Amino acid sequence: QDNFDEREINLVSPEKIAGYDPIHASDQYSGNEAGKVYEGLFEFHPLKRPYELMPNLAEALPTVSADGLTYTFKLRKGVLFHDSPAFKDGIGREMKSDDVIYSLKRLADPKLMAKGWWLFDERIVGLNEWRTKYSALDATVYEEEIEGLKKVDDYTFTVKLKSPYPQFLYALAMPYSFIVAKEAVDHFGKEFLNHPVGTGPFILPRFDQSNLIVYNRNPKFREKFYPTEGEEGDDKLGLLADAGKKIPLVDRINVHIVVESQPKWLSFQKGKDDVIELKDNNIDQAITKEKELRSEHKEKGIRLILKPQLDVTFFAFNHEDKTFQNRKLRQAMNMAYNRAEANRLFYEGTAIDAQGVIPPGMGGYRKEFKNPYVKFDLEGAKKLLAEAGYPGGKGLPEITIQTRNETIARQQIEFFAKCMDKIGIKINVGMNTWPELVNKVTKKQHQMYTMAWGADYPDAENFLGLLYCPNQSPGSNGANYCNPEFDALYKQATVMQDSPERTALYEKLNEMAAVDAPWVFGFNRTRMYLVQAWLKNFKFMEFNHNQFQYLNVDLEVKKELSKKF
Amino acid sequence: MKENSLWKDAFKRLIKDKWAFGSLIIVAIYSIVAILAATGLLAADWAREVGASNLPPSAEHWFGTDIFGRDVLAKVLHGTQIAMSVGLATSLIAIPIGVILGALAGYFGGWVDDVITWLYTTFSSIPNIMLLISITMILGKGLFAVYIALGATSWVTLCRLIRGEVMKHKEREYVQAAGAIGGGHFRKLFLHILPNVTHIVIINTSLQFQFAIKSEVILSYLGLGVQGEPSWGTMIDDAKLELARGVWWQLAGATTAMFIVVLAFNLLGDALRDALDPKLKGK
Amino acid sequence: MIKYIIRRLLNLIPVLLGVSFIIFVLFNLVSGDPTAVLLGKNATAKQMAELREQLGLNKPLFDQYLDVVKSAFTFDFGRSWATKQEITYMIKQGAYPSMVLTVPAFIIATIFSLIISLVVAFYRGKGIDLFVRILCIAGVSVSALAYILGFQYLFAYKLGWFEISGFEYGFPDFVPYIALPAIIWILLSLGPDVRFFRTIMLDEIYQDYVRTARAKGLSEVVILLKHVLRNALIPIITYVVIQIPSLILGALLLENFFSIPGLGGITLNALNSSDFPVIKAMAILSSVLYIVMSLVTDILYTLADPRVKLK
Amino acid sequence: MTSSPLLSVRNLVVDFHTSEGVTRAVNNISFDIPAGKTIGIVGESGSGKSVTSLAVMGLLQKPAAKIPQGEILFNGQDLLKFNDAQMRDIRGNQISMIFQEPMTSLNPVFKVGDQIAETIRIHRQVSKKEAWDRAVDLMNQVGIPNPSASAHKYPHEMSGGQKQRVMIAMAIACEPKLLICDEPTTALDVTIQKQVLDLLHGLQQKHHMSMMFITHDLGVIGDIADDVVVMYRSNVVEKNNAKEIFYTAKHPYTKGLLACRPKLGANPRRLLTVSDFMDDNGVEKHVSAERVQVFEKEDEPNRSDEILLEVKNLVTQFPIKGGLFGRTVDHFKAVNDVSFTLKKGQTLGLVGESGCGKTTLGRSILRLIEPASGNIIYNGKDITQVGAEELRLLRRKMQIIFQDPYSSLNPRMTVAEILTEPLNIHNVGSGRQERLDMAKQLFEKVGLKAAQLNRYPHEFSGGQRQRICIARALMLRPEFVICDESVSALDVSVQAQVLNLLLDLQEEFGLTYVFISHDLGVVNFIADEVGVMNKGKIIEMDKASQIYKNPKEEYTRALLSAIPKGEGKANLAALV
Ligand SMILES: Nc1ncnc2c1ncn2[C@@H]1O[C@H](COP(=O)(O)OP(=O)(O)OP(=O)(O)O)[C@@H](O)[C@H]1O
Ligand SMILES: Nc1ncnc2c1ncn2[C@@H]1O[C@H](COP(=O)(O)OP(=O)(O)OP(=O)(O)O)[C@@H](O)[C@H]1O
Ligand SMILES: [Mg+2]
Ligand SMILES: [Mg+2]
Repeated sequence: QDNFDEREINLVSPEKIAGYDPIHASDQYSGNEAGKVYEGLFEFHPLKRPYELMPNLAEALPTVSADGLTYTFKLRKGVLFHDSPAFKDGIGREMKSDDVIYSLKRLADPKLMAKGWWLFDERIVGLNEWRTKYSALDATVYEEEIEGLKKVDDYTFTVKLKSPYPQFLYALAMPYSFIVAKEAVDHFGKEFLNHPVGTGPFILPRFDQSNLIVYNRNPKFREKFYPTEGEEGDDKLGLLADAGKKIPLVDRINVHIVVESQPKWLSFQKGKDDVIELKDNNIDQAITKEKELRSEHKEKGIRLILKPQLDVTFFAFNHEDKTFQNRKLRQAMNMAYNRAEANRLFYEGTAIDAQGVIPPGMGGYRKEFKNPYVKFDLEGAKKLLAEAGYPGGKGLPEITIQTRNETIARQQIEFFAKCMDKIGIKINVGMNTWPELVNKVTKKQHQMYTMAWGADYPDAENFLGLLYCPNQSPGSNGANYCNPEFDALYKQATVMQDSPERTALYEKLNEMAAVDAPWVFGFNRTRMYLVQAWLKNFKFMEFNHNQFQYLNVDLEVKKELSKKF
Repeated sequence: MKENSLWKDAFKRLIKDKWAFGSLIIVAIYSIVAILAATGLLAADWAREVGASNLPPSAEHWFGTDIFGRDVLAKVLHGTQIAMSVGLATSLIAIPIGVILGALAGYFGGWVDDVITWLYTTFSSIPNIMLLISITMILGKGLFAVYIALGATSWVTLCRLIRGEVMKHKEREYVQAAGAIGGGHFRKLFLHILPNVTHIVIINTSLQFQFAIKSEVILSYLGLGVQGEPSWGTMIDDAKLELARGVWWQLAGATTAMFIVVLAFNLLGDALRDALDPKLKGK
Repeated sequence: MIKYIIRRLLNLIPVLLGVSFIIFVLFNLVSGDPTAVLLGKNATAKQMAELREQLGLNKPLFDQYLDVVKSAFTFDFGRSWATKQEITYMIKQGAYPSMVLTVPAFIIATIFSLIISLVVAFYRGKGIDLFVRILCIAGVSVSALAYILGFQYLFAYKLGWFEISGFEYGFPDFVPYIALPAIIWILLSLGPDVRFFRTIMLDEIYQDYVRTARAKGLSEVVILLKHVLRNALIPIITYVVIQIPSLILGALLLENFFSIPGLGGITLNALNSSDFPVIKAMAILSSVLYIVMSLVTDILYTLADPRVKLK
Repeated sequence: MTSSPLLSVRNLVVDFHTSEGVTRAVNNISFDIPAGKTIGIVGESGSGKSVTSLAVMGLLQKPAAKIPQGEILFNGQDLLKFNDAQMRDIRGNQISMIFQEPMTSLNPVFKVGDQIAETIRIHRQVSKKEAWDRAVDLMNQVGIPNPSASAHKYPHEMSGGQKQRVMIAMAIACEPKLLICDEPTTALDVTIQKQVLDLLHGLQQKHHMSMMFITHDLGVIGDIADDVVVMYRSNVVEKNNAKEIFYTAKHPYTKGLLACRPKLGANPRRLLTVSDFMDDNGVEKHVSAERVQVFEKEDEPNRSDEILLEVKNLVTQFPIKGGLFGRTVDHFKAVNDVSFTLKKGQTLGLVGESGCGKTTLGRSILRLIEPASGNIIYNGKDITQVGAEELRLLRRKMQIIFQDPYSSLNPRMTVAEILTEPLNIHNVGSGRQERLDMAKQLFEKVGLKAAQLNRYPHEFSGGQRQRICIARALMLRPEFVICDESVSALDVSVQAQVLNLLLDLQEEFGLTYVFISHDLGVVNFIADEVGVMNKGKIIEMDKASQIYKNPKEEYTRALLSAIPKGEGKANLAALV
């Protein structure tokens, strides 16, 4: 049943896909699916690192007014929407400025409750007023023009910001801001989410949200070409072999939804999937202690890709709880956590100890900075704990750490508990369904909880915001950490454009927070992918929703190797 | 003249049956282990690190060690306490409720029956998993919630079966006969009818016990199980991650422990059922 | 008969009221605010408040309860909060795989159990009785998780007899996908079923009518198959039929591990995202099924036992 | 014509393993059944008659019963050595059996027609249709009204008597060489009984069938048996030609048996029992002349004029349900406007055909079934009006002995528990031991062994179970007892013993009885007044002697004329 004639790739997604409305595409997995059908104004370069924004539906980067508030965008011409009964005669029409304005307004539509609204909340002139106005009315009128989003002509429009928003272009590259057609939204109504009509490289013939999704190449896709340059070394890795070719390079993509890790692993082993992300339990089967791919996989031509991820894991204190307003206690707990061991147990030693809030690979991370409290030192921890007023843990109440109801999460806290036990702190595990955990955190009903934060866009602001006081629960600052000094600097940094000054500020913020130990820092994890030999052009991407159009498959190799599976 | 009664008789026959007797002893051993573990006399140091992580079984650690280097045998022993208490507690909740409500409904009929039928229909028509999850949400996680959640969801089957049997028996003449000698409802129901439906209760209890122990595994899989202590459920759930690494001993340890006690309970249940049937006397 | 069926279906009313109430209390009052979950990690307090208003969570509790009741009786479940999909559509999608997995497995398991229990009842007290029972109990003493992990590895991966995971719609395309989970299901149900059925059979085997049948010269096998089985049917039917509603969600673990897009997964997802409309719909669906099944039970009773009259 | 006999039982021993050890139910017995002949087996209740017949069929209760010794030769082959398949070929085909308790012996979920046809289809190569037709024909022969419709009925839709006849039809379906009948007519009223006996007799003539006929009704034996085997305490004590045995009985038990039976005319004040003819060791005694002296009921002065029970216009009905909400659409009046009065210390006999409402009337009086209307005035108090608690206390004084002893005993209680239970309920006697002693006493009074108190009901013979029920009813020393067919399963000697006991109690404590029976002789003996019931009404009521001498109603006359007179083969009319 293997397909050697058609250029087809097989992927897995570990989560069910809710639907294709971009304004709700909040997680990586739905973003990945939306990204096959829809496109945004900008996208990240598939090869270049650090991540570089490049125009996609926009013709070029926008021109910005002197005050940094008004952006003028030019659109690419000849971009067609997919054919769809929503359009006249069923033929997809050209995408224009109105579509962009419409798509951005949809994020603000009070009836739709877009998950991506936070990106533009209080950002664009007139948009919040527009939203407020229609939240009281029965129907939203998109035709009503607002000052912040103005069409100049069919291919030009301007956006006026309320205040400087350096991350604005990143926001436009996120799946939330993908461009949709009003006709399609109106035509399909509430079923729009099952009938994506985008401009993207693929169209969607089959959508079984919890089983299998099949994409076909969009025959009318515009002239878009594989990049001709990349990061150093990409050449050697064969990533530039298709340079300059028209994309997409494959005819079909099958996405299998597989929740549990064993079937995922076994299917990959059978050659049924082209790439999988290695998670927890299979790491050990794939790589040796030296982080080398095991020989049985090498024989099959499988490649291993290890790349640091833009994320940070942490055990957050609830700073509203008096107990945790004791800095020495927080520092002691940081010091008592045996990260080396945890790394070995849970990540096969592939992760990096998180020194602060910002992960490596992002502006604001300083390689030289070593957080003194992230060093494992039991004696030091004991001393700090005594100084904190709890010698040997005496007097300290038992602490429950809330986490998700997953085996690995439980084991991680069990391990954490074991470490804390060594200095006399008693930790309990609190397992929660996802809604429960979210509720506990938003209602500040927790003592501690654990979480991993992944980057939404490559800007440290996205991480530092986790400790910004106004973001406290129900916002993203679930630790409810408040540090006026930090807040003041943060506020200052957020309106700055990317610059060495801003990076320095970020570094300062990061290190200031790090030594205050607002969390027990965990890890910056490494992503591990196993890639079949026949899958071409796969390069690790943090923001990878646009990656799939660049992938290719070598049918010869596949045919050859399939004997080994 | 020596006196006899159904239960005395049954007990006598039970200890004569070597399989039943063996099962009885196994159950007794498990109970003792459970009590010792609960009082901290046994396996109290299950959390201690005794060696490297994931050591295979050896003379020193019969069931090997787990990911944190803890002795799996100690965890199994400690888990016995949880398994037995979950089995016992859910049975103690489910059986009285199921038997009493079922008996009342079957015996009195009329509005009593209507109300009880409504109650169990309502309860049993909501998928178990929903009740389990919501009850653990309300009560918070932990052993107590597990008891209540499993107890509250498993009385229904028994109630229904007992109701049917009681309805059948209450028409029998021996019940009328009990009325004719002046026996009240209580006597008719609990002294006459119930002994005649005990076999259903017994089979159900032994099934219940195993169901409870196994449900704990599922609850652990869903992250709603016992927390902060090793239970067979969490051990088996761990195995989900470990098997791929070739670490089979935690699964094997917990499964063996579970297998033996479930087997013993079932054999005991069957034997007790047979022993309580006077017609099988002289076997 | 028709009248009886109508009357029994009217029973749905109080039960649905009860189910609505329990579901409402458990999930609306207790499980707290779903908006944080629904809006994702960057939600703001303001947006949460707006969503709460939009979902009707600010309405008086009684009105909210009435909404639940209304949807229970109109079967109008609306859309999922989390996935925004039409719930009826989700159920339709999920029901097919769930049913093709559980129904055949359930039927086969029941038939097997009946046969095995007849055999052990026939050889009661003998070695084979004990042996088969121990085997059945052994089957059920191993956790489902262990079976799944082991069988998937061995039979699907190593031996390649079945598909590892996934699903295809349409017969016989789904067969290689559901065969293995179905086998595991059967293995797991055999133990309790056989034991229960055996108990019931043994209860019958000492009745006088069995002696009469023997006096006619009937063979022991015919006696078991015809006379004893028929009489044992009532409790067996009860036992079997009340399991049916749980078939919907019964295969949750199997669905997850074999990536079968069934109702179990839908429900679990709903529970994991405070998706109240879906939870509600599943509960109502299951109770309707339950009532219908009890009705079927009662009708089967009359077929199995002429003494039972529908009244 | 004594060639080799069809069935020959040689030195048969049957043991039961019970909790009190091994009991021997059948002790080294031997007898022959020649082809074409009928052997009547009579004997004490519990003497091993049913066990013997079950042993022949190979149907003894499996784990408990053992046959340590003996041979059962059928056509010269030892049945005990047969394997299962061989036995199956014999059963139902060459040897068939009518069981003692027809109520439970039919499979409740199959149509009776099918159950009969099944037997035919096992042993004969016939089509389904043919088998069914034959079944209908058989049902016709045994006198079931409207056979083609009745064949479609389920057992619970038939009366006790009808079920018994279905059993008979089933047994004779394959025209067996040997038919074993274990009390085949106990549940039948005399008219039907006559019809059935005639049928069996006819079959015997036609197919040269042999019969082993177990009964305690000597009239029946006289009608049908060629030879008689008398069993007593697990042994065969006498066997002989029927006529011989009755006229020249040798064993004192046999002599006693013949003398015990209450006659339709005058009877002694107390019936003779076997113990009048022999002592406990089986040594013959001489019967005192005083014991044999008969007396007419009328001679006896009325013991009291005080009215204990007055039933006024009693109606009891069973609802017939239907309609959308299971409403009751109609009623079947099982007891229809019955009135009578009963004086303290008197006995009212109730007779009437099966299904006429006797049992229902009895239960209504005790309010075990709620009557629909009418009054029951007991000791001046209308018990239709009293509350539940008061009624419960009244139960101490009013007792009923149920018609079907087996089903009225809780199968999971030992007899000791069953007997002491009423004492516990009403707190009679101090302490366990005393209660147990009381139970023991009464248990022995009804002719059972105290050692068996620890047994469960299924470990007793039919007659023994009936006596357990009697004992239970008497435990509380009630004032008023309803006896529903209470002696029908007892052999005459035990029957006499029990009847005597009832009379003794009546004399000593002034007990009042309602005595339901289809045995007119028994009613004649024990009742002061007799009511004849038909279709829910009492159609005639008079002094016992009057009813028998000058029945007024046609129905009563028909009933009387059907009583077996022993005029058959042995012509025992004189004795009966
Ligand atoms: N299952 C049993 N266990 C122990 N003893 C038994 C069992 N069945 C019968 N017996 C005993 O065997 C003896 C013979 O019983 P059997 O049924 O043959 O009596 P019977 O002659 O048919 O009496 P009846 O006229 O009352 O029916 C009785 O004393 C009875 O108590
Ligand atoms: N529970 C009941 N429901 C409906 N009808 C009943 C019920 N019990 C008895 N009957 C009917 O009432 C009538 C009287 O029954 P009852 O048992 O009083 O008869 P009986 O005179 O005692 O007969 P037998 O001599 O056969 O014992 C019968 O026609 C019977 O079918
Ligand atoms: Mg008998
Ligand atoms: Mg009667």
